[in-house]
Amino acid sequence: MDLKEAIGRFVQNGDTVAIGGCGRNRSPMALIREVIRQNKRDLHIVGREKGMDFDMLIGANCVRKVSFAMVSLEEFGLAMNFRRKIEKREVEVDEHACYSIISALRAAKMGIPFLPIGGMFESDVLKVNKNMKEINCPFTGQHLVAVKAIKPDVALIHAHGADRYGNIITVGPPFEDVLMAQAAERTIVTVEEILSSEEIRKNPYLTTIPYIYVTALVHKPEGAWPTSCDVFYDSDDEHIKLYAQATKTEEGFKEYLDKYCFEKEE
Amino acid sequence: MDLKEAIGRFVQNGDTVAIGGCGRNRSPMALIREVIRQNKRDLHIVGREKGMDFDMLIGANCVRKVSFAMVSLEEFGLAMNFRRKIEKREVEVDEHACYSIISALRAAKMGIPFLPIGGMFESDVLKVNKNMKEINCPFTGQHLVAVKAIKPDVALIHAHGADRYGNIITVGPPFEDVLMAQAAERTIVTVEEILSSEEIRKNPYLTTIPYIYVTALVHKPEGAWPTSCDVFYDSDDEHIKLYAQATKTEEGFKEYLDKYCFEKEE
Amino acid sequence: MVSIAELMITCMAREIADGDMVLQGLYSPMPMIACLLAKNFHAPNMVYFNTADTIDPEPDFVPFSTAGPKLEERAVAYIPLSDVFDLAQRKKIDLIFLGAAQIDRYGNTNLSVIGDYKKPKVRLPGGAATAHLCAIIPTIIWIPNHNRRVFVEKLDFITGQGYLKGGQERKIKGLDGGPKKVITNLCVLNFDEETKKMRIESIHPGVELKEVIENTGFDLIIPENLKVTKLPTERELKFIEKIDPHKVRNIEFTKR
Amino acid sequence: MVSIAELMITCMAREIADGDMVLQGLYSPMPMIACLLAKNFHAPNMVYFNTADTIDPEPDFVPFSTAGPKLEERAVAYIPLSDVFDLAQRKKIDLIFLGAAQIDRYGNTNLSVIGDYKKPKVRLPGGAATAHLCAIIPTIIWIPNHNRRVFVEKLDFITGQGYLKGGQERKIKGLDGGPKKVITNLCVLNFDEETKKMRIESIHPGVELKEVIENTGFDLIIPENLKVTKLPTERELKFIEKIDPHKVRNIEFTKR
Repeated sequence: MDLKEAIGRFVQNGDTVAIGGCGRNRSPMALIREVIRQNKRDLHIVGREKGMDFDMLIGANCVRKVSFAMVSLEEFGLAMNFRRKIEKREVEVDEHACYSIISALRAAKMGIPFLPIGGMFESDVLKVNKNMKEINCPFTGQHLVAVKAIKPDVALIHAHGADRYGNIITVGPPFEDVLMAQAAERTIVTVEEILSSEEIRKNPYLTTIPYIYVTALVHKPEGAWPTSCDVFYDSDDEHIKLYAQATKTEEGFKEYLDKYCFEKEE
Repeated sequence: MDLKEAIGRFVQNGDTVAIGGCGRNRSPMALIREVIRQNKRDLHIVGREKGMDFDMLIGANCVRKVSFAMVSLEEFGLAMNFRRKIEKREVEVDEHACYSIISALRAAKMGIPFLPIGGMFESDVLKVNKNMKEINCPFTGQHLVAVKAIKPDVALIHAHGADRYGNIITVGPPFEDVLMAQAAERTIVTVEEILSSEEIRKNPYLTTIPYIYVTALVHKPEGAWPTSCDVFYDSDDEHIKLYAQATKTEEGFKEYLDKYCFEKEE
Repeated sequence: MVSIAELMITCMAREIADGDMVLQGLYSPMPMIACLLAKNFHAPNMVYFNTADTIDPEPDFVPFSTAGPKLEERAVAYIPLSDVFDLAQRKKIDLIFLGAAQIDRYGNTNLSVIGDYKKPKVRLPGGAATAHLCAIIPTIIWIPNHNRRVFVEKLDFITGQGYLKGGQERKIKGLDGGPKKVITNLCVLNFDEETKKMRIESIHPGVELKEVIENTGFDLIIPENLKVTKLPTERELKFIEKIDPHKVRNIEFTKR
Repeated sequence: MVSIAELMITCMAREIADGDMVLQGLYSPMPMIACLLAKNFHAPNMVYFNTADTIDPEPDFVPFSTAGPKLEERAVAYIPLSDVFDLAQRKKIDLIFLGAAQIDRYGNTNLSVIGDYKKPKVRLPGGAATAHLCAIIPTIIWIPNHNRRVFVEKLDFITGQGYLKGGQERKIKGLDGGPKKVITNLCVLNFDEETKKMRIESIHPGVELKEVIENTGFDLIIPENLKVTKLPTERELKFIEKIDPHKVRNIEFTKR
């Protein structure tokens, strides 16, 4: 399957989309660009600590709602599309802490509507977020926060290798990639390399996301560019800097998109 | 560290003890025998689907309470010590389903006092077990069962390899071994092989239980005997059959213990 | 000559549809072989989970312990059973095979105690996954010893939820899934759509209806045209013999 | 000549005791180097967790992204951050380093918005782990730009819980942990035991007390004998230079 077919068939307008990677590492950027090229709308995007991936989708008007613990370009500054669209109230904010995003995904993975956690108290994040409620343990009375499940319709992930059935091998940090694949109804994975089924069956303990969780597999070397992919390549910081500068204005972002997304063949 | 020191220092009378493996596979039998030799008392033992390990501890009067989803010698018959002691009401029964045992351990691993699950309704197991309560989701109203956390004081596990710092590699099924190590206050692991720290650092993605969860490491080849240990050896079914026959009477079990536990040097 | 194990295994395999996600539990020798049989014949796209925590293993022969190392061979991945149960909770698992020490006319099962729970006459092994999964996903119950001690009018304890008191009660209580079939050494049973009472689907070749009735402690629904259970094919039998040279399939019938 | 980054890194490292379990987050260049410094000097038995999901990596040099692949090198294991947070929830994590866009006298921090939450003047990146962890474990806050826009009388939004309204309020509300120190480009601050108001612990060499006061939007407690922050040793500086040849440590002070 190619990018076009994977996104075309498995991402619908209005979907809740979980996006793998962390910061500028192992984001599924080729998939992100294809979502933008296909002009998907009203997405609810979900991730823990995100950067350019979230910012691009928001800037390209694909996003209705954003669930996040942090969105930033790190040393290259604020994620300007994220900032602008929220300040203009054009995107709905579902602000979380890292652990509450993880808990919302864990609940979805387990098939339960909420998960109790033990922090968050007295933060204004808890006060403003309607998807968190204070409860008490039915056994001990302990004060807890119930975090409502976030069930992704689709997860977008970039990984290292897979056989053609979609048994995925990641050798780097799991981030939320595995969890997202387990929590989502559908999962689209781009990989650097296609391996033989024999290689997979020889070392089943290396499979991190079994095929049962994978809806579509796309062979896409450098599919994480300009973010990093562990042993394959580091992040292209010059490009991210260029992105940060371009997005200082809406016009700059448009030019960036034209050049690096719409006109890019992949 | 040797078996004697590990059990002597880290298992106390009255402890809640989670025991790894499944059925007659990868049970930490050398550790079990050492617990019996050291005459530990009033233990609360916890496991999903258990066999000879639970039956021996119960028969040797080490156990106050048993949390389980199944205890059986499979084709070799009922676990007779388990059966006898419960029928005589000498052991407290905390009957679970597989998933509720897992959920109780997951809650402990996460540091929360309960976990909601979505099954169990209308089973008498739910009616008799005071560690499960029916609740409703604070967001959706969905009917759920809250399972109370079981926090092991100590987990006993047998694994394949480790460096001397206790970074554990398992290449077989995880069973609840990893979860138990994460949930317990202390974890004692026996391993077939000691690896160099260099080997571990070369392939960190192979480490399944990092040293931070491991309190004591014992190099004990064949530490799972007579249960299986994946690539190393299969279960010794002749011996398990012998055990099943011996335990038909209390006297038979005593003779078995003398010969295969108290007189065994390990 | 077809053995009863081979016949029961074939009956179980035929309950697996292509593409199904199926779980085989501990001490489940016949379900284990049934899964491998189905995957190698009519259901190549089924997903086979088991108690050795693997997906789709291809062992050259089956182990005695159904969580044994042989079930790791040539698997495509490990998956902790906890993750499989998570999938079940999301209604993604299509089938699990479960046993029973006692079963009533509505498919409720007991794997916990004979007698009073607090003072049992016999403490049984416990239901393993039963009490959780029987509330949420479809199940097949297999019983190698069809007799009146197993098929009883009233259970001493409900470990596994069948159709409860029958009719629509299971639905009203909000349970999903439920028992689809009961496969025994005498026959295949299913449940009446309305009353949810147990009904004979087919009787094994050579078994008399009388034998089934006499060995069942409650009244079964007997359909007008009583079918005979379809035998395994030669190819299926050959596969079973190949994958199970040590006759693991017989351990519920004969002592090892 | 010691740079401010090197001084701040050394201050952070000194907050790590041997045996501590310490987490470094995303966009945390100085905490990353501080952890490696501590582990190679006075705290060899600390456990170092980071956003690259590894334990105790031994990179030959540090990456710009603090979740970057270099932080995987020679680690002893991967650990998803979710598991580290689980440990935190069990009160097993001893320290995390967190940033702040605004901070008040009680160590409450804002990383969410400047202005009204629903109609913000500036939408900030968000607190990452802050809102969860600040309620349960000890924290160190680092601030590379000590000025009155950061050190404010009143926060626009409380992302991270400090001592709330001071005194015993944090304890009464049942929170654990709490801010231990604030390490800035001017000084090291701690909190008065009774009132929980911010207090100067030491001022960096070459910085005037006046400068600290003028750059803080609320009254600080000034102790009688004001200490000067201890400089890094030659060996520590050499280590920092070796592990950070690309001057990752300066990215919060100078544009790349």
